[in-house]
Amino acid sequence: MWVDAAVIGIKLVAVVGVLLMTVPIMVWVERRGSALIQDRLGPNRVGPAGLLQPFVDAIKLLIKENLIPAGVDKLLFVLAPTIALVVALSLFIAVPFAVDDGLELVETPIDGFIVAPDLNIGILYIFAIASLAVYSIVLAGWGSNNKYALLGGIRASAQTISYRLAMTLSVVGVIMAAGSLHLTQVVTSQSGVWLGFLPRWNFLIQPLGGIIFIVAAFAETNRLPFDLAEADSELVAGYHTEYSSMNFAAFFMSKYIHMVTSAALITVLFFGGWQIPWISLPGGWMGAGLSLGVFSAKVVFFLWLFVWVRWTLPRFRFDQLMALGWKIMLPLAVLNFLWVGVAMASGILT
Amino acid sequence: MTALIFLTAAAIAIIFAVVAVVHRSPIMNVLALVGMFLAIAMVFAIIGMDFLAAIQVIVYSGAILVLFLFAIMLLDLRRVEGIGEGGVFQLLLGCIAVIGLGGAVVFAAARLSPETGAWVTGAEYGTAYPIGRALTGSHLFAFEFVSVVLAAAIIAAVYLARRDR
Amino acid sequence: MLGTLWLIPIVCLVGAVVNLLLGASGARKSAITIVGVGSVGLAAIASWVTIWQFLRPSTGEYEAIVESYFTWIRFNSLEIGFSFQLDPLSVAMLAFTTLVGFLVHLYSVGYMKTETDRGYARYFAYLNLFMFSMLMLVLGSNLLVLFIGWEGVGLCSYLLVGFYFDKEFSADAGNKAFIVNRIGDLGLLFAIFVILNVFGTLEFTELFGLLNSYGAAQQYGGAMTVIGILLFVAAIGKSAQIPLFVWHPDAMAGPSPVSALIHAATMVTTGVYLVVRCNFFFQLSPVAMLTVAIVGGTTAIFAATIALVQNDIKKVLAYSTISQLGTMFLAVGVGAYIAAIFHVIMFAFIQACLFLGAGSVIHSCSGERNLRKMGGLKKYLPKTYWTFWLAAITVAAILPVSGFVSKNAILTKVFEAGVTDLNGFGLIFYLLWVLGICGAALTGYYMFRLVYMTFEGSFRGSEETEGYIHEAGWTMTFPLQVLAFLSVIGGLALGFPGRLFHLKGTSFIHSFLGPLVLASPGNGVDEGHSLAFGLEWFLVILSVAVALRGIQLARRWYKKDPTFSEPNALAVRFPAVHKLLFNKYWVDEVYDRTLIRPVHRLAVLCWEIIDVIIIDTFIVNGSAFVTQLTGDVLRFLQTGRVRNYALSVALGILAIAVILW
Amino acid sequence: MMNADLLISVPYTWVLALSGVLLAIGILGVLLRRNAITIFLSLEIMLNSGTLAFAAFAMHFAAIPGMEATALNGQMFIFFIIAIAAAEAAVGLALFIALHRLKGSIDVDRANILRW
Repeated sequence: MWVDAAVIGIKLVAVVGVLLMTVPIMVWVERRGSALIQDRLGPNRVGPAGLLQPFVDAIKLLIKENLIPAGVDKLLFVLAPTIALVVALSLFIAVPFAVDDGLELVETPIDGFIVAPDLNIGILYIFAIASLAVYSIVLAGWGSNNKYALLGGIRASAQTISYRLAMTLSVVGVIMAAGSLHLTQVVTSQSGVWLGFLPRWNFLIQPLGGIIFIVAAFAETNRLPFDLAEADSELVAGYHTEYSSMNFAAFFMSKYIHMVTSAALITVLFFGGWQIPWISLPGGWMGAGLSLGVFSAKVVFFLWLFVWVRWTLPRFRFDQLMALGWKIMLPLAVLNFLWVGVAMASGILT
Repeated sequence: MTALIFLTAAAIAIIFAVVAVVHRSPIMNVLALVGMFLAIAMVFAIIGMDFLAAIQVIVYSGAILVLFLFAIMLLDLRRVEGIGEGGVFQLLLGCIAVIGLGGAVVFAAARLSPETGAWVTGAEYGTAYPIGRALTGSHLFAFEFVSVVLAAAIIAAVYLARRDR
Repeated sequence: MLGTLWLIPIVCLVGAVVNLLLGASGARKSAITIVGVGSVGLAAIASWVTIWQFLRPSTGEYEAIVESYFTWIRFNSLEIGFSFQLDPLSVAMLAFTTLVGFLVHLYSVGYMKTETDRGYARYFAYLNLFMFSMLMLVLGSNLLVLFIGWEGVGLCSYLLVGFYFDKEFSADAGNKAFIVNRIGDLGLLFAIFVILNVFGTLEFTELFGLLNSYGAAQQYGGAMTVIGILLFVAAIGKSAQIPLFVWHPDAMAGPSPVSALIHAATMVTTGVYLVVRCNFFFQLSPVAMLTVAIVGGTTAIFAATIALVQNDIKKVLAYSTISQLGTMFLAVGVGAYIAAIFHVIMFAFIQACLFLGAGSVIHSCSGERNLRKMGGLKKYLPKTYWTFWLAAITVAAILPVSGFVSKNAILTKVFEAGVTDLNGFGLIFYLLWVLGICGAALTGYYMFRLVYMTFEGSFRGSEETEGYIHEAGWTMTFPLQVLAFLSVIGGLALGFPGRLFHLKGTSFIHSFLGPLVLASPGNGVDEGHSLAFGLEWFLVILSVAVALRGIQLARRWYKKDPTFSEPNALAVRFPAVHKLLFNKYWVDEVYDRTLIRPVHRLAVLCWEIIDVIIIDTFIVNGSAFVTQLTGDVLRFLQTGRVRNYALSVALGILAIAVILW
Repeated sequence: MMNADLLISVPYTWVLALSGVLLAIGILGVLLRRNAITIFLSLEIMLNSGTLAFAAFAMHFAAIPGMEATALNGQMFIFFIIAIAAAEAAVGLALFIALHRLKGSIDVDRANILRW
């Protein structure tokens, strides 16, 4: 009994460590990327090519005074960042990042590279936890007793709620194709070949669903085209204007972890997780390592996509945002799982 | 082991419920309720109904309470009067009713034979599969009807809250 | 005109309706007279023709004719038809009713001349209506049709007694007559119910057949007595016998022809007719027969004693009628049905003549009724005088006249019953015979007291009224003469006691009505000659002597001595007796105190306690108060606050849980 | 939470007891609080206690071999309760907003026009 707990513990520590590690790297990538896109150098003073810059920022945030302004609802003010961080971190346990069949460590079977192996409602768990993210934004906005914060909070919550709808509907297509909610099944269902030569990746089966999911993922994480929450030009810093040092850091980190999770989800749901098209992976530890490598590569690519899109596309106006969400993406998502239904019924999709 | 987890989840749920009812600031009530719903979701998970747990979290804490939060923010309710300020008469009789009804259920529970069900149901029991089949099979009509009800509710909400031009 | 019996009553009804309409439209008196008198005349002619046809096949055997017109009531097994019957009894009644009726109508033309047109029409309409119901009663072939007539007659007596309704006394008298009659009618109604229940039919012929069989007495023994008593109660009410006679003297308040026709000749005798018609009931129950005899005998002597001291001319005649009726019931009581009917017929003519005579006297003295204010009218009203005198003789039953024949027949029968110890009550019949003889004496005395006080001596009224006195017109005197003539020779023609003079065969009336009477198993046909020949002659002489003694006494006191010194002296010597008789034994006052006042008090009591207190305050206002109270109390539950309602819901659920658990 | 031979060592009566306690707390909130939002919240708690009771009995019947269908029906009920609660919340909150606009506050005792 205790061995299981130990195994899950190790995995958990590993996952959290990796996630926390990626945050400074992402910051660095973001800064360098944006500099690259904007044809400027980016941070290169601290450490070779500015690699140490994020760590220095982290230290800066730690050292700064954790200012809690008066007139602020203290409990809400403090609660908001914690919720954000908790939610972001707890999202990843359902994501399978490597092959998980038949591996043993110290002759006890570790069920593959997934923190919660038998969480057979995988995706639903992710949606459940993700839906709590809204609270952090809304409470931050309301708690900081500041007009801009409140506006940012309201905008952000409206945005997440409407785009989650589209996201959920698009995922329905994937679940129909995979036949189960468990993400591992989703990944395994994407192995093999479809229509003779194409790998059975969901992105290829239901491209529309894939695109909608990616766009919704951007909206979910308030990344640029949809970052009306802390639209610098209008709302100073949106819902976390009043925050300083550690609280701000919490928000900042949760956003990036959320980004990583979204990237992971995109790869798992639509791009075959650790599947390499046309090549079947060898078994045992070798296969596991290889699948982990493939999975990481895909995640990195999508992370870069986030950064890339952020520094290229302009921000939406709020009504355009809403219109896109409700009037375009929602119907398309429904169309998508209609297409999947028809395909399955007619046998194209077995 | 699971019993221990259950008891903690139950305790958390009860504490949050009490806070949700007693606290003077509506926002805190809502947050306490979110906590309670999460604890209840844990209870569901422990019992094995993980699909329902997920649904509970998504619908209740994810949607309904956000609605509540919006309503409270819209009405700008900072602090409202506490519990039991509606007159002693109401307080006394209220307590009687509470103890009576709550007690009734608990008493009923105590009387039932608490055999611990060591049952084997395989994949059938709590997961999404049987519920999905039931929803689209025997309970299809109810499922569709609920969608009609939700549509009606939306229209009603819009109409009621609309500022009458 | 056999087969159209219904024509006789209908003519009178039409007459009544037409008169009412004429009265309403203000027609003149002459038109009303033609309709009124004409209709009754027609009915009389029609009935006499029918009688003549009925009597024509003189084989001695007259079979009853029943004409049924339609089925009146059909109720699963019970079926009562509306039908008339013509048999010797109804022929007898029909004959004298239509005759006396026509004569009274003729008489009242003159008598009511002073009335207004409307009153005149109304009078004749009611009189015609009376004739109609009387004929219905007589001709009815079953008790229900008889009952219609019975009620109709009571109604008309009420209407006519109360004719002068503007005078308070006559209205009360009418009321009294009607109510007392109704009490009697109740008896008849119950009798009908019992008969229906026991026999299932009301037809006289069928009843006669059922009861004629030998075993009838044992089979229906008990019921006979009950029915007999009930029928007799009806007879008491209608013929004014002991307990229910009080209305008859007061009924004199009506116009004299009315008293003559209704309260002397026809209506009051219907009681006797009913008893005779249902003789089969009485024959089979000795107890009923006895009660009839006792009541009849006592009423006769009782009324006779009161008549001795009355000063109102019509009151004297009223009491004489009651006492004569008493003797008739005495006759029926001893089983002498045919003698009773014979007396009814004779009596009808006599009393009608007396009353009409009294009417003409009152008419001429312009309404004066008190004997003490009259006197010496002999020279003014010669015709009235000698018709009155003749009728008085026949009432007193002096030898050659018919009154004697019928009365003596009854008295001999009573004596005979005593001798043959009829159903074991011989002693009582001897006693009743003695009362009958005393009654005969008293009758002689008060009749001739009346005659001498009005016609002999000098006029004691005021000068001014003396000037007015004049003989009435022919319409009034002619009926008087006819009635006087009939009352004198009628008796001889119908029932001459051939037996007294060794003539074989019975009198015409006995043979005519004989078959109708149920031969009572006990004492054989009532024509039996159980009495010795000499004994019969002795009885005859005794009663005539007694009557003559009464007349002689009256002559000595009233004719010879105009100041009536001796009777007044007698009254002074026995003041208590005089006062007792003069106030009619205070019967009215007794009734008033024992019956009327307690009922009145009870009514007032009921009103005050039950109505005012219980119903008004408790139930009506009480319930209003209670609802208002609960309203007030419950009102406070509606606090308007949602939480209170939620609380009550929760408590409700808790209560249910507790109850279920 | 292996979905295979799931050994539930938690007796369903405990779950029922928990639902009873929650019911009590819910009623307490409904009866004793004055502002509409909190009443509505405690109403949600009561609803949830209802779902818990259903879950308890579903669990109990699942243990009885022949009664799987009833257990499933129990869970269906939970699903529909949650759905209807959502609809109810929407309409209720719209109502309270209208009430607030009308009465200036959502103190339930203010709306007492039906008072005698």
